[in-house]
Formats: sequence, structure tokens, C-alpha cells
Amino acid sequence: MSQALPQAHQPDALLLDVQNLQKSFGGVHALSGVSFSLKAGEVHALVGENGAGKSTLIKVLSGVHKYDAGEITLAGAPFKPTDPHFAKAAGIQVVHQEFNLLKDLSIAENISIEAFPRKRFGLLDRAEMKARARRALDAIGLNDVDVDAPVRSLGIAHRQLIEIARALQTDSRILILDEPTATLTERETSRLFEIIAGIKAKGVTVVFVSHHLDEVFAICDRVTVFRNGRTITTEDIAETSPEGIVRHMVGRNLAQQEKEIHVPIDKDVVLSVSALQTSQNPDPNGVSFELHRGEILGIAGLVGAGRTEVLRAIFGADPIRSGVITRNGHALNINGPRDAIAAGIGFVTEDRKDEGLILDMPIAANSSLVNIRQVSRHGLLDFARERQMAVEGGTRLKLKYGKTSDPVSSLSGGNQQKVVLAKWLANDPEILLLDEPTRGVDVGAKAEIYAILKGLAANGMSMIVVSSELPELITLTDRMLVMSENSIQGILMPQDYDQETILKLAYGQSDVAKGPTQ
Amino acid sequence: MSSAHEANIAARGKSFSLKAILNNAGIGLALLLVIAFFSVTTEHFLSSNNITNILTQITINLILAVGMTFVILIGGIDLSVGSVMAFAAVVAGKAITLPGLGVTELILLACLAGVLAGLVCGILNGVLSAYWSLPSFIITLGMLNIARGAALQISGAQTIYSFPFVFEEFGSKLIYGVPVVFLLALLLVLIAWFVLNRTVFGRLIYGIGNNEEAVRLAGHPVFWYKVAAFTICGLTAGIAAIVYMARLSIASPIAGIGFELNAIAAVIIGGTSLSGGRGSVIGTLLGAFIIGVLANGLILIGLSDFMRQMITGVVIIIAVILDHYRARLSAS
Amino acid sequence: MSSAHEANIAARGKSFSLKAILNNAGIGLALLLVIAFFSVTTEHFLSSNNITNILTQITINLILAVGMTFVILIGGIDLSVGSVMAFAAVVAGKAITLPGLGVTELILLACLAGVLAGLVCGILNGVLSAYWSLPSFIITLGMLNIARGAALQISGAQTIYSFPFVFEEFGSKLIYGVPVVFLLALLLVLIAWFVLNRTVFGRLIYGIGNNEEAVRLAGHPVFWYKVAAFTICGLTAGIAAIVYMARLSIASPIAGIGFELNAIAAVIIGGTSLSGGRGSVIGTLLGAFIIGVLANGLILIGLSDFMRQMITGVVIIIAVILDHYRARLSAS
Amino acid sequence: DDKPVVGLVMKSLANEFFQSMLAGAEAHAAERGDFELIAVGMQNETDFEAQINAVDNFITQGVDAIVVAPADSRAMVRPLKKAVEAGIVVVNFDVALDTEAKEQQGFELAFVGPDNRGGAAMAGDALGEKLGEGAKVVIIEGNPGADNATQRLLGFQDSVEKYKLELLDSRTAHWETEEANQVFSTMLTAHPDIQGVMAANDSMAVGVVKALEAAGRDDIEVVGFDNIPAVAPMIEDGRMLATVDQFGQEMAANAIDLALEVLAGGPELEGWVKTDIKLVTAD
Ligand SMILES: Nc1ncnc2c1ncn2[C@@H]1O[C@H](COP(=O)(O)OP(=O)(O)OP(=O)(O)O)[C@@H](O)[C@H]1O
Ligand SMILES: Nc1ncnc2c1ncn2[C@@H]1O[C@H](COP(=O)(O)OP(=O)(O)OP(=O)(O)O)[C@@H](O)[C@H]1O
Ligand SMILES: [Mg+2]
Ligand SMILES: [Mg+2]
Repeated sequence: MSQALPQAHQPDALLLDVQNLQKSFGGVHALSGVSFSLKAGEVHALVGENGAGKSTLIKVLSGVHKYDAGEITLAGAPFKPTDPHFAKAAGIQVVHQEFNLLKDLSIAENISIEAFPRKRFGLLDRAEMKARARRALDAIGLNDVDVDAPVRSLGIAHRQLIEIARALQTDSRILILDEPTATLTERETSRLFEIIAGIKAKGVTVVFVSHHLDEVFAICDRVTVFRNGRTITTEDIAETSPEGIVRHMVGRNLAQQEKEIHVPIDKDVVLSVSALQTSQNPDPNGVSFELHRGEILGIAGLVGAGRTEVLRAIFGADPIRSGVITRNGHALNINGPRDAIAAGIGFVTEDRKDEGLILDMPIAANSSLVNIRQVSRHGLLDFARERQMAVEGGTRLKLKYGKTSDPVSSLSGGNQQKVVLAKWLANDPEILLLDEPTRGVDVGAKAEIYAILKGLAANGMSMIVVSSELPELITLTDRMLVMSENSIQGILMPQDYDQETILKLAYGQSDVAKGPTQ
Repeated sequence: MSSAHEANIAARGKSFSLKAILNNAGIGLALLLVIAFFSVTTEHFLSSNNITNILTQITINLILAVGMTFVILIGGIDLSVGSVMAFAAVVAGKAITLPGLGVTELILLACLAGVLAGLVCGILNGVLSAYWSLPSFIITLGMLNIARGAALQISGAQTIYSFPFVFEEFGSKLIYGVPVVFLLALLLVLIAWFVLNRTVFGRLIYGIGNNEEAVRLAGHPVFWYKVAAFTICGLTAGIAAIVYMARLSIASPIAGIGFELNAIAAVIIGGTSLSGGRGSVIGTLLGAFIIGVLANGLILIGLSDFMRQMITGVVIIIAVILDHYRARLSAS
Repeated sequence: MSSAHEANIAARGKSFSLKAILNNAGIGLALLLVIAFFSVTTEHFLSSNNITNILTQITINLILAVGMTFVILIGGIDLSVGSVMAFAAVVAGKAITLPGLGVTELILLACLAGVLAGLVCGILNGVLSAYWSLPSFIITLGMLNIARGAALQISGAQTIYSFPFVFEEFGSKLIYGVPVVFLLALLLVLIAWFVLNRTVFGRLIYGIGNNEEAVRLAGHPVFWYKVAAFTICGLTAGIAAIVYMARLSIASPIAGIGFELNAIAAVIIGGTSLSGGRGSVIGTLLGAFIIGVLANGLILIGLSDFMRQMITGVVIIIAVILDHYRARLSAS
Repeated sequence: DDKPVVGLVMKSLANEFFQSMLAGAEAHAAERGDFELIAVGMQNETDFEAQINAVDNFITQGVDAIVVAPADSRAMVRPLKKAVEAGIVVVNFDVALDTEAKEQQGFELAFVGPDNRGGAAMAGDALGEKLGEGAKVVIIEGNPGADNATQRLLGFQDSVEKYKLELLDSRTAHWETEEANQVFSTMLTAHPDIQGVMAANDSMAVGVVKALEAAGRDDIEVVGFDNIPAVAPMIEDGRMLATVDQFGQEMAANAIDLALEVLAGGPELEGWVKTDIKLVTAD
């Protein structure tokens, strides 16, 4: 499997050259003229709004999709990837935006899936496989994860790391990472950057997709900007600025975020959680906090801190072990999502593919999934109303789509995420739980989503936001819980928001006293 | 996988007739080819008598397949329909041969009893598989045995016969050459189409087949929807039992052996995905037609039984291959 | 869904014997309960004679179920195994009754011919369903008809009989009361277990059932793996045919009707997920035992045929419910 | 051409009894050469609808005569009545239509065929003769609900009564060799003192014989029904006591001849035209 590493390349030699690449899906022109080039040994960023065509380019390069027109040259020779195997053999390794894991297989097996270590006669060398997996996990900082555990038991961030570890297993000439940091917290992200630096030093060329420009500026040498299926420009990082890139991305100057007026929080407690113990939670004291009307409460923490579990427990998605949840002062008996929704609670899940969307069904059907009663009468669907609602939701969230009758699977990752949001906003809940709400959403849209959420909060909607992006929590929330190992380490007010404090709490090593609920 | 497109259409609830039929065109094409072939190779195929025959012959399979479509759309399967049909027939047969009642009461009672028997089996299938999230394959395999055993036990393995004349007549009545029982089946197809494409219930049936968890998290009572799908399937098995009795003038405890495979085949040939979430009841209608026309035509051209069986197998495979190419074409 | 845990274990390829058996304990428990029940209620159940009987009786189903496990693990299904078995038996029967050859040659030739016949059917199933990504349900339903028709055609619907004595003897030979054919089946289970858990091929079989696209993206030739799974299933059908012939001294073109459902039931009762990716061949072994023990024990306690059929259904359902609770317990 | 067309409705042609019957009919058609034969079977034993469909199809095709072996003695009454009303000569053979059902429909049709019950009694009698009064016997039945299975069971019960045999158990094996093998080996465990077995057809008898071999028992007598070729060596070497031959080979051919006679203007058939049955034993 292993290729000769391209050590021999002189720096700056063109490794890959793409000229005027075109690709359309039915009537949608996903790529309508993409040109870019990779220099050997560089880290090259691809940025652009949701649906700009980044993932499509990557899928073409990795042999998932065939392209319609254009030319690709790899190391001087024409390159026409026909299937994933072909692209891999040519030394192109990809971590796709959507996960491609085998959930019932062990972590070790997932990591080795591309080239299992074999003994004679096709026998699996399990000792070697586990050893490799151990090394791979240690390298990306997952020291405490058992390589024999099935992937099914992992949270979404861990899954992302497994994907990365897998890609790093094979020696490659070009490593493409499509939004690898979307689900990672600071700790994992910086770990990843060290790894990228390491393989870059070995001469591997890295393509990096991210909506976080700070990341792009931290590790990349050059950046190519996509807009509407075209490449707008490629610039050296040293010679550009975040503002410049955003200008290229959206084709205009982004209005400066207005200094926000802080709306004083209503003191009514709409939801209170006391001593909540989820089925995975070993802490006998459980989790306790209160949520006020119109408040946006953030939950920070490292991957695996148990944040998702808290939201799932409140929403009734998983059974709880013990604890009391009260709503407007009355104890709630939540036996399932149904009860939670009836109590005016909504839940934007973190894994849109498995939990959020019905991928094969139309955008309209997905956006009306929760409030389907509102677009029906006596059980009969009112298609016009449903379409209208989908269009409204789409417009509100700047969804980039063809028709509301297109299946959600035809949308780009970030746009899919917007459909999940639209679905819950359409139901107009009083309390909205959001787990990684802007995962994979581009900078511009993100700002708009923040504005929308703040507007809703100002009108009295309360929210709990779990996010792995501290800047997101810092801009969005009125108060922040920090969790570590399934318990709350502290509660911070905006004036105390500060990366260092938060991280310390998140690592569970702060001497800040465990704050009271209020 | 082959039918993503038409399923989307179905899920979107586009206009009936033309579009739906076009989107089932792969299977429609296969059907047309088969019809064309038999029309030129055999003398009687297109005779009005034979058309009547074909319509009669596909009726029971079609009725069973309509209910099966619901179950397969939620990602389940129902292996028990043949046995449940026999059980319902025996129950209805016992009812209709009760002494001392008027003809109308007897018929009403029998229909009610048969349909109810089917319904109960369906509810059991649904509750058992949905409550414990058990594979419906195995639950309905259990029901296959239970219902068959019950049918044999209740009837003492004796065929029940001698039904009121009007009842038997209903089984062979024609309206302009079209059997009334076929019209009944067609009505069921239309109702199913409407329910699947125009109602919230139908939308969620598709949703559950696609991503049960997403539907659950959207606050819908997935359990009840699943039970409902199986119940509908049991209901159609009960209706099929009544039609069977009217058509054959008997209620046999060994009726319907292997009918489940035919019904499932109609659904799948019609482009519904066995893993759920994609498909349409119009496809099921065409699938049932293919199976029925093949059975009829191959007899007419005088093939030996064994050749007939082999060719049936070959044509079924070719039909789905054709459908595959249709799906590819319409996708691009 | 009910068997996530044991499947995980299986998928991880933990040590054979103890752990695997513990993790199949739900079904093992059901089996033990059934055995305990029959041991106290009937006199002869635990007699060595009867144990020999049971072992003989589950042999063919077990052999078929081993191959079926591969197909179900990749998310497919093979409805044709019963027919393919009959086809292979007829082919082997034709071979073994050829005139003018020595006994050893005849037997070798027959075994080769039978296994090859099964293999070819399996390859066809695999290629047709994998190449066009068609639902294997419908492809193998086609093959069910084709193979059965071919078996009838080749044999002229006549039972083939009068085989060499050593061949017949093999079918009923015992070693310490254990039928040799059962040992053969057990050997197949062990090989299958080894292949599934210890080889790259086996892990990718699980992988394909889990997420075919991911395996494809990892650069593996999914097509060939799928063909291989169906080929193995065809192969075991061929082996089952040879065992059938040796055991009954005949090759009947109508053998094996409905065997596919029994084989699938063994696999699913054994905890393998019908949607693929999860399960173990040890589970299949236990599943086959449950079915076999039930069939035997219910006759011994003297239940009437119809009650027996009903109770078989009930016990199958209870077995999977038990397995569900076992999975829940072991998960927490 | 204007040769008369005869439609032959068979039961499952996968069953070798009906297969050889069909072969006989076809040979007969070739020999006579003065009629055209169209034969239709059914996919499986219980596929009653297939036979009704076949009759419907024959009416459509306008055949001159239908010769039918009904899979269900009641279900076929109405379609055959329809055929008669359409002016088609109908001959019922192998299994008689149910008398009550015929009466109820106001329909008369003669039957040409063997006496299944009588035949089974012949086999049972052979068993009783050999084993003597009080012997312990079991029967492996055919498909429950099938007419010939019922008739054969009744016939065997007649013998049981006649010879005062003790009937230990009675179970179905659905006409199948493998199932008969399994069911009988288990019966043998439950009742090791069985002395005789009646299998309702020879395919099942083969399974019974193999079960006896596997159990190492040669003290149990087996009788079957149908006289398929596979049992000939077993009868010869004593593994089976007897079977019953209904001369299926000729049965359809005879029925066709009768139909052609009526077509040619001969007298209508009436009542039960019994055909031969014979007990086959080693000597
Ligand atoms: N399989 C498909 N079928 C139809 N349209 C598609 C398909 N895949 C992508 N598209 C369309 O192509 C366009 C580009 O999508 P792509 O996934 O490349 O965007 P992206 O730049 O990766 O966006 P994001 O940042 O949201 O991941 C979008 O309009 C999308 O809807
Ligand atoms: N179904 C499960 N089975 C076993 N362990 C699980 C399961 N779900 C989550 N976990 C584990 O529980 C811990 C908490 O997970 P959770 O997803 O709640 O964390 P989180 O703070 O939301 O982190 P993330 O950023 O990964 O979402 C993690 O260690 C995770 O691996
Ligand atoms: Mg993308
Ligand atoms: Mg989380």
C-alpha cells in the first residue's frame, strides 16, 4: 500500500494542478470552473461559504464523483480518478466531511480498515492491528480510549479523531482534510495542528478545509477561496488578511458585527435541572442548573465531558437515572422527546446525519418534520403551506438550495445543518437545546444564525447551547457552565469569560470553587 | 437504491397518474415488454376474457401487497400474511356457516370476523416487533407458524364450504368485464396511495423507514406508527381472506402458503426498497401486474411447468435490472 | 438491534468459546430453558439415541445457515438456498448414477458436481445483485424459481436413487454417537468463525454490512466481497445437498422447499442483524439448535401437529425477546 | 387444424406421481395423434387458485374438453360448473369433487379414478395381516387439509379398526422425505415399540426407511402409497412391506379417452368410474 514518499520534490514544485474543473448534479452546478494548484509540501486551505463547492472538489479528487469537464494533472501526468481505490493508489488520502465509519467494528479495525495488517494467508494480525491503533490514538491524544471499543460507543468528536487517525495510517502524498475541526475542541484542534506540522515536515502536502479563519491563518501556507462553484483567488497567507479572505468569499465587505446591546435577563426560571444523573454519568451528585426566560446558557467542556448527554436527558432522548427537571416550577415527567416537545422544548442534535435529518427526503419534508401538524389539517398535508414554510425557513437562514423538493442529501454539509435549525425554529419552542448548532456553517451564515438566536432570546426564547467553539459560546451566551467528566466545574458570567479560565475548568484542574446554581 | 428518485417523488406527494407512472417507468417498461411479447406470441392473451382472468388472478396478491408496502416502507417485513389470510378465512368461514342467521347478517358477520382476525394478527406483529425493537422477520415468522397452526386447529384441517350464494357471486361478478374484486383491490391501492402521499401518517411512514431516530427525536410516537403499519398489513390479509373465500367458495386452512413471497416480490419489483423509506404503492401495483401477467402468459404460450418456473425467475431478475437503468436515466 | 453487544464482541473477535458463548447467552439461555423443559417433561429427550437424532436433524439447516450468515452479515439475504440445494442434489445425483465408473470416482465426481452446482448459483446471485446493486431478496427469489425449475427439468421430476453403499453409509455413520455429518457441519461453523473473526476478508464482510460506502471509500473491492459472500452461501447449499443425499439415499428435485426460511431463522434467532454488520456464526449454531430441539421435543411430548406448529411460533418469538433482555442487561 | 383440444389440469407436476401421469398422457396423445393436449400444473400442492386460473384460462382458450385432477374437492366445483356451462366436456379424475358441494351448486359430474381410501386400506390391511391383532402402528400423514391425505388417513384407520391395531401416533410430514425422516425418527424415540408404519406416500416412506436404517432397526414394517420407482428396491429387499399402485401412468390417459368419447357423441359419464389399484409386495 505504501507509496514512495515524494521526498525528491524540490520545494515549490507543482504537485497537483486543476484547471477549469466542472461538475454538476442534475441541474445544480456544484463546480463551474475551479482552478487551483498544490505545491509539494505545502498546507493549502480551501475556504468558501456553505455550498461553494469545496467538498465536491475533494470528492472529485478522491474518485468519489466523476467530473464533467476540466483537467487535473498530478505530478506532471494527467489524472482521472475513477474510484476511491485509484485515488488512494495515487497517494491521495481524504478525511471526508461526513463520517465514514463502521460503527459496529472496533476502533482498531476502523483505523486499519484500508490496509489490515496481515499474516500469511490473509490472516488478520490482530496484535499488530491493535498496536497500530494504540500508536495512532496516542499520537492524536486519545490515550484513554480503548482500541477494542466499538465506534458506536463514541461521541461525535471522538469519531472525527478516529477518522483522522485512520487517514494518517497510510503514507500519502496529499492528505485532504474536509472540515476536520468542526467538531473538535481547542485541545484536539491544537493537537491536530501539531500532527499536520509533523507530516508537512515529512514532505506531505495537506489540503485543509475550515470555516475558522484563525485556524487557516495558524497553519496554512496558501489559501484558495471558493465562491459559487468557482475559485476566486489563491493567495499566500503571509500576504493576505482574514478580512480580505472574507471579502473574496462573500464578494463584498461583511458588515461589522454591531456592538450588541445586552438585554437584561428575565428572572423567571423556565427550566431547572437538579441532581440529574444520566445513564452514563458516574457522578452521584449529578448536574444541577437553572435556565431563565430569554437566557442563552452555554455549556463548555472538552470532548466527552458529557454535555451531549445532559441535553439528551433533558429532551428525553435517553432515559435518565435520577434527578428532577422542572418547567416553570412544575416537575416534568419526560418519557420521550414527545413529552419534551409538548413542554415547549426543542433539540438541535449534534449528529445531523444520524439524528437530525431524513437525508433522502425533500428539504420541505425535513423542515416540517417537527411541526407537521401546523402544515396539515385533519391529518392531511397542505403542500403549499409546507413549501411556503420551507422557503421562509430557508430564506431566514440563507439556505442555498435548488428546490424545496430536492432531497436534503443534495445539500452541502453546512446547508444541511441549516435545515436542522430550520426544522426546530419552525416549531417555535420556548426552550431550545442546541448541540453544536453551527457545525460546518460558514462565517457569514454563522453570524446570521447568531443574530437570529439572539433575536429569539430577546423575544423570550431560552436556549442551552453546547459548543466546542469557545468564541461561539463567548459571543452567544449570557452565562456559561463548564463541564468536565460529567459534572459542572463552574458557572461563569460574561465578564469572567476568558479562554484560560474556561479551559482550566474544562480540564477539571481549576481551583475555582464549584459554583452554585445561581 | 435503485429507486431513490421515484421514492422522492412519492414522498414529495407529486401528482398521481402521469408522473408517478413515468417514475415507475422502468417497471412499467418491463411490464409493457412482457405484455407486447405475449400479445404477439399467443392468440388469446389480449382477448377480453383473458384480461378478465388476469385481473382476477392478481387480485389477492395485489391486496396483500398493498398492506405489505406499508410494512416494507417502515423497513419491516411481514412473512405471516399467507398464514394470516388462511386464519382469517377459517374464522370467517366458521362465521358464515353458523346456523340460524339470515344471509345478510351471515355475510356481514363473516366479513367482520375475517377482517378482525387479520387485524389482531397484524397488531400482534406490530406490538411485538416495535415494543422490543425486534426484527420483524423473526416475529412474523413466528406468527406464520402460529396463525397456520391456529387455522388448522380451528378448522380441524377441514376445508369449510357452502357459503351463501350472493357471497360466492360477489367473487366472480364482472362490471364491463372487470372483476368487482379487482376493483376492490384497486380501491385499496388508491386509498393507500392517498394515505402515503397526502397525509401526515404517510409522510411519517416514509420518515421512519429512512431514519427512525430522527422521527423519534422530532417527537412522533414511532411505536404507534410501526404498529399501525403492521396492522394495516394484517387488515389487508383479512380482506384478502374474504376475497379468497368469495372467489374459491371455500375457506381452506392450508390456503395462502407462500403468498408472502409473492406479495413481497410485487412490492420490491415495484421499486420499494427493502430497507425502507423509499418506494410507492403504484410500483406495487405494477409489480403485481408483472407477476400476474407472467404467470398467465407463460401458460398461454404452452411452456412446460418447469420452464415456466425458470423463466418466471429470469424475467423477475430482468425486470429489476431494467428498473435499475430507468432509475439511472431519470437521475441524470 | 437487539444484539448490539454480542455483535460488538463478535466484531472485535474476542476469544472463542467462553466469551462468545456468554455473549450469546440470551439465546443460549433460551436454548437451555427449552432443553430443561423437555428433559423433565419427556422421558426420552436426553437419551443418547435422541441426542443423535437431534444432531442429525439440525445438520442440514446448520450447514445452510452457516453460508446464510455470510450473506446476512453483508446486509443481503438468500432465498434460493433450498432450491439450490435441490438443484445441486439433482446434479450430483445424475453424476453419481452415471454408468461405467468406479465407486470412488463416482462419489468424488458427485461431490464435485454438487458443490460446483451450488457454487455457480451462488456466484450468479452475487454477481447479479452486486453488479447492479439490486436487492438480493428479489435476485435470489428469481434464483429460487430458476434453480427449482432446473432441478425439475434435469431430473424430469423423478427422484434419483440407488447410490453407492459407502456413500449412503457416510450419511448415517456415528462416532461415539455423534453423526459424522454433524461433525462436518460443526467443522464448517468453526471455519466460518475463524474466517469471520481472524481474517481480513471476514472483517471486511462485517464492514460491508455496517457501511458499504465506507468500505468502498477505503479502497476495497466491495463488489468481489459481496460476490464471495453469496458464493459461500451457494457452496454451503452444495455441501448440504451432498449431506442430504448421503442421509436419505435419494436426490429429490423437490427437496428443500422452505429450507431458506429455516436457515434465515437460525441466523436471526442467533442474533445476527438482518440489516447486516452485526452477529456471529456461534449465534447461528445456537439458533439452529433451538429450532432443531423444538421440532424434536414438541413431538416427544406428544403435542398434536397443529399445536406444535403454534407453539414453535410462540417459542421462536419468546427466544428473541429473551435475547433482547440479555442484550440490555449485558449493555449495562 | 380442427383436432379437438383437451386441457389437462394437473396437481403439482413437481410431484413425480403426477409427472409420470403427465408423461403417460403425453405419450398417449402422441400415439393417438387425433387431439391436441395442453397440460397445466400448479406451483405447489396448495396453490388452489392456480387450478381455478387454469380452468378460467382454458375456458378463454375455448378448449373442447377439460380433464382435471382437483387439488381441492370443493374449490373446483364452481369453476368446473362454469366450464360445463360454457359447453366444455369436463372429466374429473384422481380426486372426486365433493358430493355435497356438487349438490349445493346443483351440479352433476362423474368421477373417473381410484379409491384412495380403499387403496390406503389395502396397504393397512397388508400391515395388519403381517403384524397381527394388537400391533402398535403409526401413520405419517400427507398435507393436512389435502383431500387425498384425508382419504388415505381414513383408509388406514379402517384397517386399524379391522385388525384391532393400536395407533400410537399420527403426524404429518407434508409429503416430504426429509420431514418424514425427522418426524419418524423422533416418533421412534417416543415409541420404541412401534411395529409398523404407514406412510401416506412413497416419498415419505423413503424417509421412514432411512430413519429405521439410521436407528439400526429392522423389525418394523413399512407400507407406502404410489409405487414410485425409488421404493422398488426397498420392497424387493424387504425394507418395505408393500406399497399401492394406482396406475397413475394410465390414469390421465384413460380420463382423456373418456372425454374424447363423450366429445365424439358418446354417452355422458355417470357416477364413479373406478380405476384399478393394486397392492405391490415383494412377491
Ligand atoms: N450529491 C449531490 N447531488 C446534488 N447536489 C449536490 C450533491 N453534492 C453536492 N451538491 C451541491 O453542490 C454544491 C456544492 O456543495 P459542496 O458540498 O461542495 O459545498 P461545500 O463548499 O463543501 O459546502 P460546506 O461548507 O457547507 O460543506 C451545493 O449546492 C450542493 O447542494
Ligand atoms: N452510547 C454510548 N455508549 C457508550 N459511551 C458513550 C455513549 N455515548 C457517549 N458515550 C461516552 O460518554 C462520554 C460523554 O459523551 P458526550 O457525547 O455526552 O460528551 P460531549 O461533552 O457532548 O462531547 P462531544 O463533544 O463528544 O459531543 C464520552 O466519553 C463518550 O465516549
Ligand atoms: Mg463541504
Ligand atoms: Mg457532544
